[in-house]
Amino acid sequence: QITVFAAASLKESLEQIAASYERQTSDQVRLSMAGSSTLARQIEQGAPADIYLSANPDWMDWLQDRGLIDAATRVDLLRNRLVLIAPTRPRIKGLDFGDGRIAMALVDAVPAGIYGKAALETLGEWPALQSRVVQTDNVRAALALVALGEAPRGIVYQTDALAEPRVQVLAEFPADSHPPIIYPAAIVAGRDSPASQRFMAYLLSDQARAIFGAAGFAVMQADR
Amino acid sequence: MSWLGPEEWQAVALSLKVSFWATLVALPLGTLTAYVLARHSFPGKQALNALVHLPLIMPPVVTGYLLLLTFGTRGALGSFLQEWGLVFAFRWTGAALAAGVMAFPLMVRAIRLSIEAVDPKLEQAAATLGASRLWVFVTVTLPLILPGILAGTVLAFAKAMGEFGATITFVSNIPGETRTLPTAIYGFLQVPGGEGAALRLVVISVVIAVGALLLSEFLAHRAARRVAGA
Amino acid sequence: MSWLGPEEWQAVALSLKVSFWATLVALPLGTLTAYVLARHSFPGKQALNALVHLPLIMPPVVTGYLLLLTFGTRGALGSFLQEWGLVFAFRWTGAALAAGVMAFPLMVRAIRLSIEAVDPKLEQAAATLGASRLWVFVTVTLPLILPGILAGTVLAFAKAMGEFGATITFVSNIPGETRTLPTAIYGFLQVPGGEGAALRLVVISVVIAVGALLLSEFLAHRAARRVAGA
Amino acid sequence: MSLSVRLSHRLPDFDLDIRFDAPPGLTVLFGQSGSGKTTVVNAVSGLLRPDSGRISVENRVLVDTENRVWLPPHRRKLGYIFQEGRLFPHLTVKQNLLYGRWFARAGGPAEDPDKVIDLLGIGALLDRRPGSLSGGEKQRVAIGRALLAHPQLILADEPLSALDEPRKAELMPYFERLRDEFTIPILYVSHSATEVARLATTVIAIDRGRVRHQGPAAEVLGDPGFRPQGSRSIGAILQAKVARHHDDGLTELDAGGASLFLPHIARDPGQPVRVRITAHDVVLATTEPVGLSALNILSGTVRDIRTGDGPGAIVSVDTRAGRILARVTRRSITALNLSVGQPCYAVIKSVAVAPEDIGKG
Amino acid sequence: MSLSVRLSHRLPDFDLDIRFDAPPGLTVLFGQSGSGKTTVVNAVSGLLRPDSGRISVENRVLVDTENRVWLPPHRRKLGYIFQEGRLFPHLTVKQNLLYGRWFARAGGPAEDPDKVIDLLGIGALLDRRPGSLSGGEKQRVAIGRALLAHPQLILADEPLSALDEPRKAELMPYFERLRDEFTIPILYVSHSATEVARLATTVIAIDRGRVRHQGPAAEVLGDPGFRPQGSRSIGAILQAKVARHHDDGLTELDAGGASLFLPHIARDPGQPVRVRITAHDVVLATTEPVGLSALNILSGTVRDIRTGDGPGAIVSVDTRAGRILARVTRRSITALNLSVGQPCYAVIKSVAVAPEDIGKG
Ligand SMILES: Nc1ncnc2c1ncn2[C@@H]1O[C@H](COP(=O)(O)OP(=O)(O)OP(=O)(O)O)[C@@H](O)[C@H]1O
Ligand SMILES: Nc1ncnc2c1ncn2[C@@H]1O[C@H](COP(=O)(O)OP(=O)(O)OP(=O)(O)O)[C@@H](O)[C@H]1O
Ligand SMILES: [Mg+2]
Ligand SMILES: [Mg+2]
Repeated sequence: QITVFAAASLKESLEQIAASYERQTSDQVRLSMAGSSTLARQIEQGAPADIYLSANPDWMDWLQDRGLIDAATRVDLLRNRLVLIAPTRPRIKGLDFGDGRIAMALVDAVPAGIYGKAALETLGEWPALQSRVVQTDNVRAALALVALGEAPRGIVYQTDALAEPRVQVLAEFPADSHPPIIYPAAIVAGRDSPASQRFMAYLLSDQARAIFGAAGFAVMQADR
Repeated sequence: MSWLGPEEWQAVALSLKVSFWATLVALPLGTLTAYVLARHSFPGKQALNALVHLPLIMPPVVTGYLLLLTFGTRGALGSFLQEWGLVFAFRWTGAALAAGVMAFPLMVRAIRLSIEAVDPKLEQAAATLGASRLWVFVTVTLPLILPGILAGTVLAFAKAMGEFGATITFVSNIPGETRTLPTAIYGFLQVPGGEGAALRLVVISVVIAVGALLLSEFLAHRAARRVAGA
Repeated sequence: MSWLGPEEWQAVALSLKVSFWATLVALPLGTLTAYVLARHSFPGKQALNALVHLPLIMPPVVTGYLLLLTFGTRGALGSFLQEWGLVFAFRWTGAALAAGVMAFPLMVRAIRLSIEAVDPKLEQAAATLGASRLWVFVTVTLPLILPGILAGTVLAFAKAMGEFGATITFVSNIPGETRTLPTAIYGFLQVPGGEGAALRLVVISVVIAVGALLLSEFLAHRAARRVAGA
Repeated sequence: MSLSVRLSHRLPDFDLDIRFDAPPGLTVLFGQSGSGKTTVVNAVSGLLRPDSGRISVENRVLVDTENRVWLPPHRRKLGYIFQEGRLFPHLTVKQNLLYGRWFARAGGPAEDPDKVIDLLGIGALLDRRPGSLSGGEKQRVAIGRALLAHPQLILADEPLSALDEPRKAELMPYFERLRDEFTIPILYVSHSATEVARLATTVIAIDRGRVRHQGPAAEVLGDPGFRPQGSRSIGAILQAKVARHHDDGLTELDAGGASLFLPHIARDPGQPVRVRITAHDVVLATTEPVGLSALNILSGTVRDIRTGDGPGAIVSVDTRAGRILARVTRRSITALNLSVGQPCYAVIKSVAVAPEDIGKG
Repeated sequence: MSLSVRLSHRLPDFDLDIRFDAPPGLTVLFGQSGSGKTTVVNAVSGLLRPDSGRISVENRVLVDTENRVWLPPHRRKLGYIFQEGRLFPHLTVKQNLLYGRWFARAGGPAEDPDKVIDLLGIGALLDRRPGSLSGGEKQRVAIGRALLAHPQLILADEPLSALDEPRKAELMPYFERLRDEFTIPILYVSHSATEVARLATTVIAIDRGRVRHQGPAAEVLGDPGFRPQGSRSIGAILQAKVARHHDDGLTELDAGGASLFLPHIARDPGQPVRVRITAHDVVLATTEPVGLSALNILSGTVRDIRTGDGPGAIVSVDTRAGRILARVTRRSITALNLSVGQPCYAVIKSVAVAPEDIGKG
């Protein structure tokens, strides 16, 4: 049995992957989904996690600095893209910020918000838009604000936007306008076992990639 | 204090404002609800009772989401109230509403327990002396439930100071408008190395709430001593 | 019900177990604390009082984090208790601890209010009839504060059913072990299209907690009628 | 009729069915513990909503279940002295006393608070709270609170039971004054024969929820068949006028032409008084007694002799002053050979008439 | 001494300083409202911790501030009848009554609950809760609760004040029995002269926190200078023995050789009784009266004549039966030309001695 601590946004894909993995092997997979920061701190406090899957590199770095992950096993598993969204009506196209609120995750704390702020700064829009930004504790809440029409614009991951029929994607932010959005994975220090390695390998397998891809993630090449 | 930046001070001030108003507005409503639940029986009483407890039962995010659906600009009540100039969405008023809703069950319970402990014979005595129902409440019931009111108020205030999930879901986190202490604390906890700043804010919010607590204890103690007759 | 998968049922069962134990263990402790706060005065009383209220004041995440630091496997108390076979970290017991801690102030307040409303003259009368302090408590105080105990219990249970922030921060979200209803709801809300499933779970948790609430109302009503003398 | 009560109400194990009409004045409810007195008073006050009935006070209908009339307690203009005090614990004694004034209504006697406070001897307690008062102090504050509420109907449920005799003796004239000067109807519950005899205009004796005797005080108390409270309560009530005050402290009364000497009565000559002569205080003599310390010797005729199971008998003697009851032993009746129609003398000591037993006419 | 109390305690506006020693038996605390009676009882019960003092009951030291002795209330083996009931609202009447038994201690009379319940007339209430009881019913349950607790010391704070006369008359013999048969020390607060005279072994009269009179009941009540409760309470207590029961329902007593005829007393011939003859019930005569309905005529000598401000005087007459007090008017003294040393006759009606005033010797 292996325990995977993974960012909550990966829940659906990971559950499918775990299910198919369990069908193929005799291993049991437990998924504990929460915020990346929460999970990282729990690992620091000795959580029974075998594999950590973070929504941003920072918390992975934080653990690595403390020697709490097996650095050799760290891989950048997934990428995501940042998009500007609006409610489905009226139909608009392009990087049009309109007027009114812009929903984002916390711009100083939550990865999607941090990336979004960086993108806006790169585009030179941040000073003008800053006062219109409303921040939520996670990107799903920002999505909900747009879906409900409370905020006319939002900046979320493409994976979130794709699955929400009540929003349309206006534009994708240029990949170079913000640091790369990377979901790293690693085996937790001292948890290196054949089973953990098997599952890590499975995460990089074609089957897993297909599932991640269907959810909208861009799959990284296993080049590290 | 130099160890707090202006943004943090803003959050402190806002949290105080939000908690103050949440408590203040909840107080008469909570007292009324508690009175009705304690002393009346009517069809739908248990439904009202359950409704009051809902924010306690549901995860705060859900409460926040429901508030958004109801009191948002597109929400049924929200759009109606907007015409009267009462806007909650993305305003500090919304933060106060969320805090008030979350604190409501605690307040109602405390006050209700106190009302149930008041001897109806005293209220009857007041009635025989010419006091109408309202006057009986004001001159007899209310002073006698002061401990419960104080307890309910301080519970509500403390809860309002700590409320996070429903608030951020409902009104987001806009610096200076809806960025209360708990959302600021949450933000700091999301980034590596933010613990120190978070801790400072936690200390501040604890100091404020404990101050309110001690004040309420002092007042309750005085009231109790007077009734015991010194 | 076919519209809930086995994982959801697991969450329901776990939430019930966690809330039940949290409430059960908190009850004697909460009653004792409430009694001490209501009837004694000693140095450090207000510190104890503040401590009890802390989980209400601080954002749940902070409470959860502090629990993690204290009761985690590396924590001061956690490693000590581990030697006695009591493990909280990442176990359902930890979820119960988190829920209990969060519910504690509500329970203590309710019971304390009730104790303060008990006429000490009745306790004195019991003492003159030969009842020691403990017996006075068991035979007079306790039955008279039944409404407060019930209110405190149902508040604590409802809070435990709804507790999320501290729980997920302390014991994570491990299926079958620490994935309670609220954390499961959280999980569903984090993925696209999960709202339906989340709503179903919300409904279940509301139904359970409201059921407990109605039961407590019924019991309190009966107790009150008996005292009023029928 | 000033106070008219028709009342039926069922409680578990207790069934109340009361009907009486009382003329203006003070109506005493008399009866043993658990007979339903407080229940009746509560119905009059509006704290109990009777299953059915009609209660009216001086033509104000308080409740009439048939015609769906229901005046809530706070509009009944009451001064209710509860059997158990019910003071407001959060208010000072003074605030308790003045509580009813806050809701002051037109009508009812506007009593001077200072006078009432003085009479009740609670001047030193005004700033205290009820929690620290003694039992009797609480009772006195409760009396004051009701009296100061400008009541148009006073309900008094054993108001004096917790008080000592001198205090009782001081308060009884006050109730007389309310009855006579202010003509406020008063419904008064009491176990004390003295209070009944002295204060009652009308006596309603109830027993297990039913009226057993009712009528003017003199009639009910003078009825030898009436002895619910033990034989001590039997006695005659004589109507008299103050004739003169003597230098040696005695007051001479004129009772139907006969003179009665009693310890000083603080009332002006010419004023009416009523005197209760309890039956066990009267000695009968067949020959005019001489050399006796008793000052009042009334001649009369034996009207009636009633014997019961006990060794005692009640002899009614018609005198000029009115009918007097004497409780003597059957042995004395035999020894004196008393029979109906026989002339005899009723001997009454001046001091045997208790000061509590003398009231305003 | 059975009960020894030294007590000083300050309350705001009230200052208590009491010392008395009472022999075994029933000690009555007598005094007006607010004089400190309940405070004394509370100190004896342990509910009040006096500033300083020492209280002992039959050599058990309950509190001694000097030697830091403090027995908590639940170890004092009490039966405390509170002035205000204090029944447990959540328990049924039966559970209230048996509460003290749960903590049953060795010693103390193991009264049969059924008997006490019967005596108090609360058999029908056993399954009820106190909330719905009438005032007098509550009081009776409170009495039962204290009596059934196997007490070794009974504290009774105005236990009978809410009860009607017949009920009082039923309960007084019960307290006598506790006093005499079980020899439990009893501290009893009362406003009623009848209760005092009948029950008291010792009377402690207190006034504003100080003991004013103290001593055996016969002495304190027979002292013409003692009249805190109005003149009615003055009277003599005679010790007598039952001589014989007569067919006509009278009981003949032998009081120091003199015969006294009283209504039937339910005690066997040879048993001692004590009889209180209230001063206002005695008529004096200078020549032996004839043709009077009064059966008891005792010859004696005037021992003392006391006059006060009022029209009355107290004449002490030494008879074979003991000293008798008579309350007569000054006018009668003049008319009869009474003086100390003069022979005279005291006339006492059989029925004038109230049944409440006859108690066990
Ligand atoms: N806590 C207190 N603070 C101030 N005064 C008090 C307190 N308790 C009692 N007193 C006063 O002490 C006096 C004696 O009270 P206590 O209850 O002993 O009177 P009592 O003799 O029993 O009178 P009653 O016959 O009316 O019951 C009263 O004047 C009362 O007001
Ligand atoms: N709620 C109730 N349920 C059942 N019985 C009741 C209730 N209230 C009163 N009773 C009964 O009704 C009877 C009359 O009560 P009430 O209080 O009128 O008596 P009372 O004449 O005032 O007696 P007391 O002189 O003892 O005060 C009592 O036997 C009492 O037990
Ligand atoms: Mg009554
Ligand atoms: Mg007292």
